[in-house]
Amino acid sequence: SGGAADGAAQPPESSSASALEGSITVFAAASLKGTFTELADEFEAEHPGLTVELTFAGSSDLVTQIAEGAPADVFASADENNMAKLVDEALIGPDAPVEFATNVLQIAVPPANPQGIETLADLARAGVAVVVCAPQVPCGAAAAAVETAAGVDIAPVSEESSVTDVLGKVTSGEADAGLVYLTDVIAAGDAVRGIAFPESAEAVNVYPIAPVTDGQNPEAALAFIDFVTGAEGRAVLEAAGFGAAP
Amino acid sequence: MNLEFSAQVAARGFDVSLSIAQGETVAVLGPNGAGKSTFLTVLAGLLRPDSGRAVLGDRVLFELGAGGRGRWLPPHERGVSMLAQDALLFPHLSALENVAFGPQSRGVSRAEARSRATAWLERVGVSELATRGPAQLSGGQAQRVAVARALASDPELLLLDEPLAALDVSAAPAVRRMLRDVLADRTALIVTHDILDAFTLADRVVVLEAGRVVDLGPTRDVLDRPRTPFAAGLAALNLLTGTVAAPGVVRADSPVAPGEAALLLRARFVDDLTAGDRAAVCIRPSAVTVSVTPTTDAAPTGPGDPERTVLPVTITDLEPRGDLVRVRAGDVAADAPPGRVADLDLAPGVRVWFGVTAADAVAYRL
Amino acid sequence: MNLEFSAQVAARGFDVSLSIAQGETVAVLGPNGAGKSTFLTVLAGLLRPDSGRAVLGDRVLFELGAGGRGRWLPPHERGVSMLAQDALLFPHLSALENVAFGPQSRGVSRAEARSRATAWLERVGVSELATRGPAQLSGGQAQRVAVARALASDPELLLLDEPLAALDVSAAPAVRRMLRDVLADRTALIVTHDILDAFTLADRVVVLEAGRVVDLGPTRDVLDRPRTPFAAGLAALNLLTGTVAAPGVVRADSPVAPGEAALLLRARFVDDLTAGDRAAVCIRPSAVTVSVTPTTDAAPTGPGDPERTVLPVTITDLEPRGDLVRVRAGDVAADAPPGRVADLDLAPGVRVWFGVTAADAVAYRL
Amino acid sequence: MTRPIASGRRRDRAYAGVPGWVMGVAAVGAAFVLLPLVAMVTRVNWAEFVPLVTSESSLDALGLSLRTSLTATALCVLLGVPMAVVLARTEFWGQRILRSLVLLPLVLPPVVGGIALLYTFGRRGLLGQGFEALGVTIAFSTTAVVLAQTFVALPFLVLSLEGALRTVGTRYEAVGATLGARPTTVLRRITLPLVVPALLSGAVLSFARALGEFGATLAFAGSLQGVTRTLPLEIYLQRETDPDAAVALSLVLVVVAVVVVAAAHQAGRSGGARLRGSS
Amino acid sequence: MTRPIASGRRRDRAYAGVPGWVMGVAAVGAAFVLLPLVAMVTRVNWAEFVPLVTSESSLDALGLSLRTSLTATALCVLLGVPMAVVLARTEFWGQRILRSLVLLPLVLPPVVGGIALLYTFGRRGLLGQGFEALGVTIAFSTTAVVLAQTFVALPFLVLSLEGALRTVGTRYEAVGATLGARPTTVLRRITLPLVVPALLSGAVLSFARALGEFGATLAFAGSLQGVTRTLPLEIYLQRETDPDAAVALSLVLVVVAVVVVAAAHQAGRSGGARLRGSS
Ligand SMILES: Nc1ncnc2c1ncn2[C@@H]1O[C@H](COP(=O)(O)OP(=O)(O)OP(=O)(O)O)[C@@H](O)[C@H]1O
Ligand SMILES: Nc1ncnc2c1ncn2[C@@H]1O[C@H](COP(=O)(O)OP(=O)(O)OP(=O)(O)O)[C@@H](O)[C@H]1O
Ligand code: MOO
Ligand SMILES: [Mg+2]
Ligand SMILES: [Mg+2]
Repeated sequence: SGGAADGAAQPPESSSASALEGSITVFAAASLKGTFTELADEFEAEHPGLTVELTFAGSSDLVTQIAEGAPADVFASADENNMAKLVDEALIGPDAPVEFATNVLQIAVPPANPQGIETLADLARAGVAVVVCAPQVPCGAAAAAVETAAGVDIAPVSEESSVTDVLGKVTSGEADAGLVYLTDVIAAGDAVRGIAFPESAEAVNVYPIAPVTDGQNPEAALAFIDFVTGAEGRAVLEAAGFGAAP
Repeated sequence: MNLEFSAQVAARGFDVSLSIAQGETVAVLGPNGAGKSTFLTVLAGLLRPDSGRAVLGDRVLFELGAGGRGRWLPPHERGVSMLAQDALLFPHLSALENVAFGPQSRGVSRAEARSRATAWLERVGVSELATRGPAQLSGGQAQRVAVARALASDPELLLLDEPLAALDVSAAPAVRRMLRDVLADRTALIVTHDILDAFTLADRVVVLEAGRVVDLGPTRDVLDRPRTPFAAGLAALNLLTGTVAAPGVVRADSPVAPGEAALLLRARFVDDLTAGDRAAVCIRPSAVTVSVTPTTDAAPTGPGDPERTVLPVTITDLEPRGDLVRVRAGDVAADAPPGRVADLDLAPGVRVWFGVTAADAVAYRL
Repeated sequence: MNLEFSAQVAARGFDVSLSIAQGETVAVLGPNGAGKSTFLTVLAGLLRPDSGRAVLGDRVLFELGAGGRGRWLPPHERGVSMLAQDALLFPHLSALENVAFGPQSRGVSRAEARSRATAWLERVGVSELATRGPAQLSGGQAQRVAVARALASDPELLLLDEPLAALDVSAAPAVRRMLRDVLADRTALIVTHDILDAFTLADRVVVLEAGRVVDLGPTRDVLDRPRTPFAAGLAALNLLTGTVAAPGVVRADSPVAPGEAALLLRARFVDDLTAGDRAAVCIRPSAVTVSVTPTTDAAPTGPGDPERTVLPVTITDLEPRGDLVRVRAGDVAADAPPGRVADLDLAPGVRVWFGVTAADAVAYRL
Repeated sequence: MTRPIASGRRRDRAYAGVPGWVMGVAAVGAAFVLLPLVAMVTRVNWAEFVPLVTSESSLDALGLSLRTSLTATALCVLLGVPMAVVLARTEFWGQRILRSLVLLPLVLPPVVGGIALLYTFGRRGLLGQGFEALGVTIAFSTTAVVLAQTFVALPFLVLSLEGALRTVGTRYEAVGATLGARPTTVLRRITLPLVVPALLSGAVLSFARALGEFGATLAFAGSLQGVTRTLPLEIYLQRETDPDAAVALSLVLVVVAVVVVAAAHQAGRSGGARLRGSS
Repeated sequence: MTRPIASGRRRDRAYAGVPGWVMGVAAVGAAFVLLPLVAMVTRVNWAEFVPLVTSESSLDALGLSLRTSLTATALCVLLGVPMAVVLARTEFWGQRILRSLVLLPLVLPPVVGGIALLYTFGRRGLLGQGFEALGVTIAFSTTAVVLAQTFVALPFLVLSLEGALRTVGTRYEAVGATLGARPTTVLRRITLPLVVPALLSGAVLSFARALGEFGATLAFAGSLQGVTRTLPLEIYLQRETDPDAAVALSLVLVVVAVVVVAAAHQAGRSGGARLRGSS
């Protein structure tokens, strides 16, 4: 297995790997759907006795559900705020969360780029229909941060509740530009064109992952987290556009 | 099952008390809006009176104090079946299923209920329509099925609201005959506008007007010796009321024609009446002769009793009816052959004299 | 507006052709399910016949070929107003608004429509109910409002389906009189089960049976000289059919009682009939005498014509009706005073002889 | 025509005839609907409630929701009444399929409905280009919110009204026609008054659905305070930071809905009182 | 009782009396509902369609959606019929408020409804603790999906049925009672058969709403393949990666809904045929 090089220092891993069985349930942010589906398949292939059940939803939905008793073993959040809520609820150990990926904003424009957008400042031009996330959601907070950093004041035509909705407005040609994550631009393929901008470094979004304290299969949960943070995990995440954990 | 009934419904000005003996059939007569349907709906348990009490056999149907509180038996526990004024056949059931509904509801098996229903449809003469839906029936056909349905539920008290009104003349006698057999030993109330129903089917009649009982008694008494204009009209009799002036003479309450002096009616007294008593005088239209002069030139065809009354009247209407013409003058009417009507040139507005012998004018206590 | 009508509705076995002259009122008679309501609904435009043609004045109401294609005027353009068998008052409008609906629909102002409606309610005698909703009316009251509504729309052709069936005896004469005035100069069809309506209101009658016209003619002809059992029943006349055997003698088609030889009826011929012609013999029940022996011991009270027919029959039914009892024996009936019925001990099943003089038995061409 | 049961004036007069076990099951059903509301109320942080509910963004959202929902309801009535009449009173080829298709906005997940609306009225949509040429932009405007709400709410009005029209039948309409009333008069003076209760409850259903509409609005109209961010969108955003705050705001939505629905029923009751006496 | 219009056997026989302008407006309304569907169809990538639709996760989601929606519809009928009967046939204090409250699941944004259900049946919920003690966990199971769907779909059944019950009135029930039928018999043999068309269309509405239910399911039941991830949730997830794929999957939902609705209408047509002849 690919983890053998790092894992040499941890002898129990290989023995427990063969003992892993049953199932674990992973609650992951919706933006992780593509990567985690792939990772779960690979992880299952490595551990034939184990099945990985995946639940995807907005991070805050997942937090509410876990708080209300949803049977989760692992929680992978798209931001640190939501992870902190579960730590407050004592459903996740204070030191348990591990940062496993980062994401940065890009400007998404329709492939034809009708307004000729090239920089963040272009988004402030009159007559350009820009959509961003609302400040209440992580991508909106990030957008606000880059605006401040660049000294640009964007007047959006809409402040969406999620990145998906921003992307939807751009792919449908409804908006001339939107601020979304790099991973979204990659996932959307030919439907949009991504434009990187330097100020994006001011608002790096961090993805933490952690086992849930009252999970049914803590051993397997830890193994899955190791797998995600390990080399294979990083390869898959990088292919999707995620950056390495800081 | 004898019935004791008394109930008040203020909103309709209804206040009726009545008792009916076991097995008796009572005809309910009265003008439109008199409260006949109200009476039946209260008995059936579909309308809750303001106050009153009804007992059928030893079962209390309702017993309501002034506040409307008290005992109240729901319709399905009363053993009272009602045929409403509109047929109200269940639209989703066939004619047969409509009739079978009652027996089945009272616990009879499906097969048995259907065979009883078939028998009843036969008796009302529409057995060939058994499988039709109500929407595919004519008005009269629907009414017959409704009659069968009410009878098939075999109630202890049967309420019929104008059961024969929509039937044609060719069907009515047969259904009437059937009803007479069925009602013979049954406690029943039947609302009708047809005097023939009252005579054929009922032991007694009750006449309602404006929500009150105005007349009550054995059919023949009420209809042969009517005490109200309504009963007289129903029996097609002329009714005049007044005060006994002398033996054989009644002073009419109102002159028949306005502007005339009070009229003295010569009549045959059948009750013991003395001067000052209130009396009703009843005359068959066929016993009234019409003439254009106040003399007795239109001699009666009956026994030549010289003692007769002559009423000065103005014709208001002529009604041809087969071999006779009914000549109406306000509340009184005479029947005359068409030939005589033509001879005398009778027409509305013409002033004539109605003559009647004392033998044909029956006076009795009011 | 004279009317030419001819239509077929296969599903109901309906096939009727008729023409009506301008201003004529025709009564439609027939047993339940004969197609009377169907006739009216087709004319009103509520039911599309399979084929047929109708022209009112110079307006083609419909003209449908065998395929059902062709011209078809929607109801509101026909100038035909119909009073259906159920009153069908609009439940959301008051009595007055119901009546005002027609005039308003034809473009009359609201105020004018209401004043016309008030006048019509007055004429049918329910003006005090003007503001009531249909649910607060008794059956007969609703029917009167419906009559007023149909009349108020002032149609060129008026269709009335049993307009008087739900009216009480005290109201019926007044409404009938009103209808007679209204129908005097109006083209109208009126379905009725009441012979009095036919006599009072109609110029001609048409008798339907099983969807076909079986009799048609001036009211008096059809009802005094009935040619069908239905018309005879409606007119309360005995009808016997047969073949002329000799002058003054008709051989009856069927023996009145089963198992008897063919009967020879002595009758007064009013048409020119020769031996072998089909003939109808019509006898009023009041002209029939009842005796318990085949002799003439029950001598008629009329002119002592020695030439009489005696029919051996078995009583099927006794119907008391006021001052007479109708003694029925199958299709024939006699009227007898109650005293005589008691004297002779008459009851269903008793074998008796009905006697009738040749003068009272009217024979005419069938 | 005498129907004494329905016309009893005092409430305790009418004979009801509802079996006891039906009442029991109905109580279970009511509890199932009401308990979650109770649970919601118990979770409200009342100290925060007033400031949250009276914040500028909340009031903006509430005002926008009421305006757009009422407009959408009006549009539903305008378009839906004719649709219901046509479905109930005529027969034509393909009618049955059409009736099923009219139901579709119900079954479509609202977000997908919003996407479909984008494909239609969006800048690059089926009709959008035409609108664009006319200088009309629907996207990101309050108009888009109304369209989204109308789209999801229309089936409610059409279906409840069509059912009522079929139940009422055509007998009174036929009488009206023979009295000389043109089809439009019959519709206005007979058909519609007869179904007033159903029309009202259909309108109430539409209004409620429009008021709660979220997904289609989000996908089609966007979410900008005062322009397109209705109360449900506001609630959704609040939820990101504080689910309990979202619940508090939802209570406002519930109260608004109850008030509007009760008012409509009140209106229906007095307007339809005479009618109901006869039903 | 003769109502020839409704009973014309051939379709071109009955006199319709629908004004022309009504047809015109109805066509506009139909276009408004149908155009977005057309727009959706034009965007489907047919090459990808079959593999996408027949993928394991899609089939799982479809199967789960059908099972849960049908169960939820059955529950709606079971609870909703008694509720409608009680609301239509009895009068009691607070009834009007109760009727408005029953509407609430309609107006509540589904996600909030899901949260309210969590507050009720969740681990820390009103009833959840009781269930927990019994060892029953409702949230995040297929049961939770059914409950969420029932919660949002119940008002549809109750409201359409209540309207129909009021319209039909109590006259036939009264006749049945005088013929000796107990309230339960009256309910079974008269009341319910008379409202079969409304019951069917109410059930169809409920089914459609349950089939399209998304927000409450997501919040209350989660999104686990084969257990709680219904077709709308699957569509939602697809949209994260590929909006066009989501649209393709939505088409499947639409087709399923049309088939079920058409089948129900067919059943209603034959079952209610005799009845309709009389309406
Ligand atoms: N639902 C009602 N509410 C109030 N008043 C009513 C109601 N139904 C009937 N009435 C009134 O009550 C009175 C009695 O009506 P009812 O129906 O008992 O008369 P009826 O004798 O049956 O008349 P008909 O011969 O016309 O059928 C009438 O004046 C009528 O207008
Ligand atoms: N909707 C219908 N579909 C099929 N057949 C029908 C329908 N309505 C009535 N019929 C049948 O058509 C025939 C004629 O019915 P119609 O209603 O015209 O009779 P009618 O002469 O008015 O009878 P009534 O005196 O009972 O009112 C009857 O046999 C009846 O059963
Ligand atoms: O929690 Mo997300 O990935 O912003 O939907
Ligand atoms: Mg009555
Ligand atoms: Mg008829």
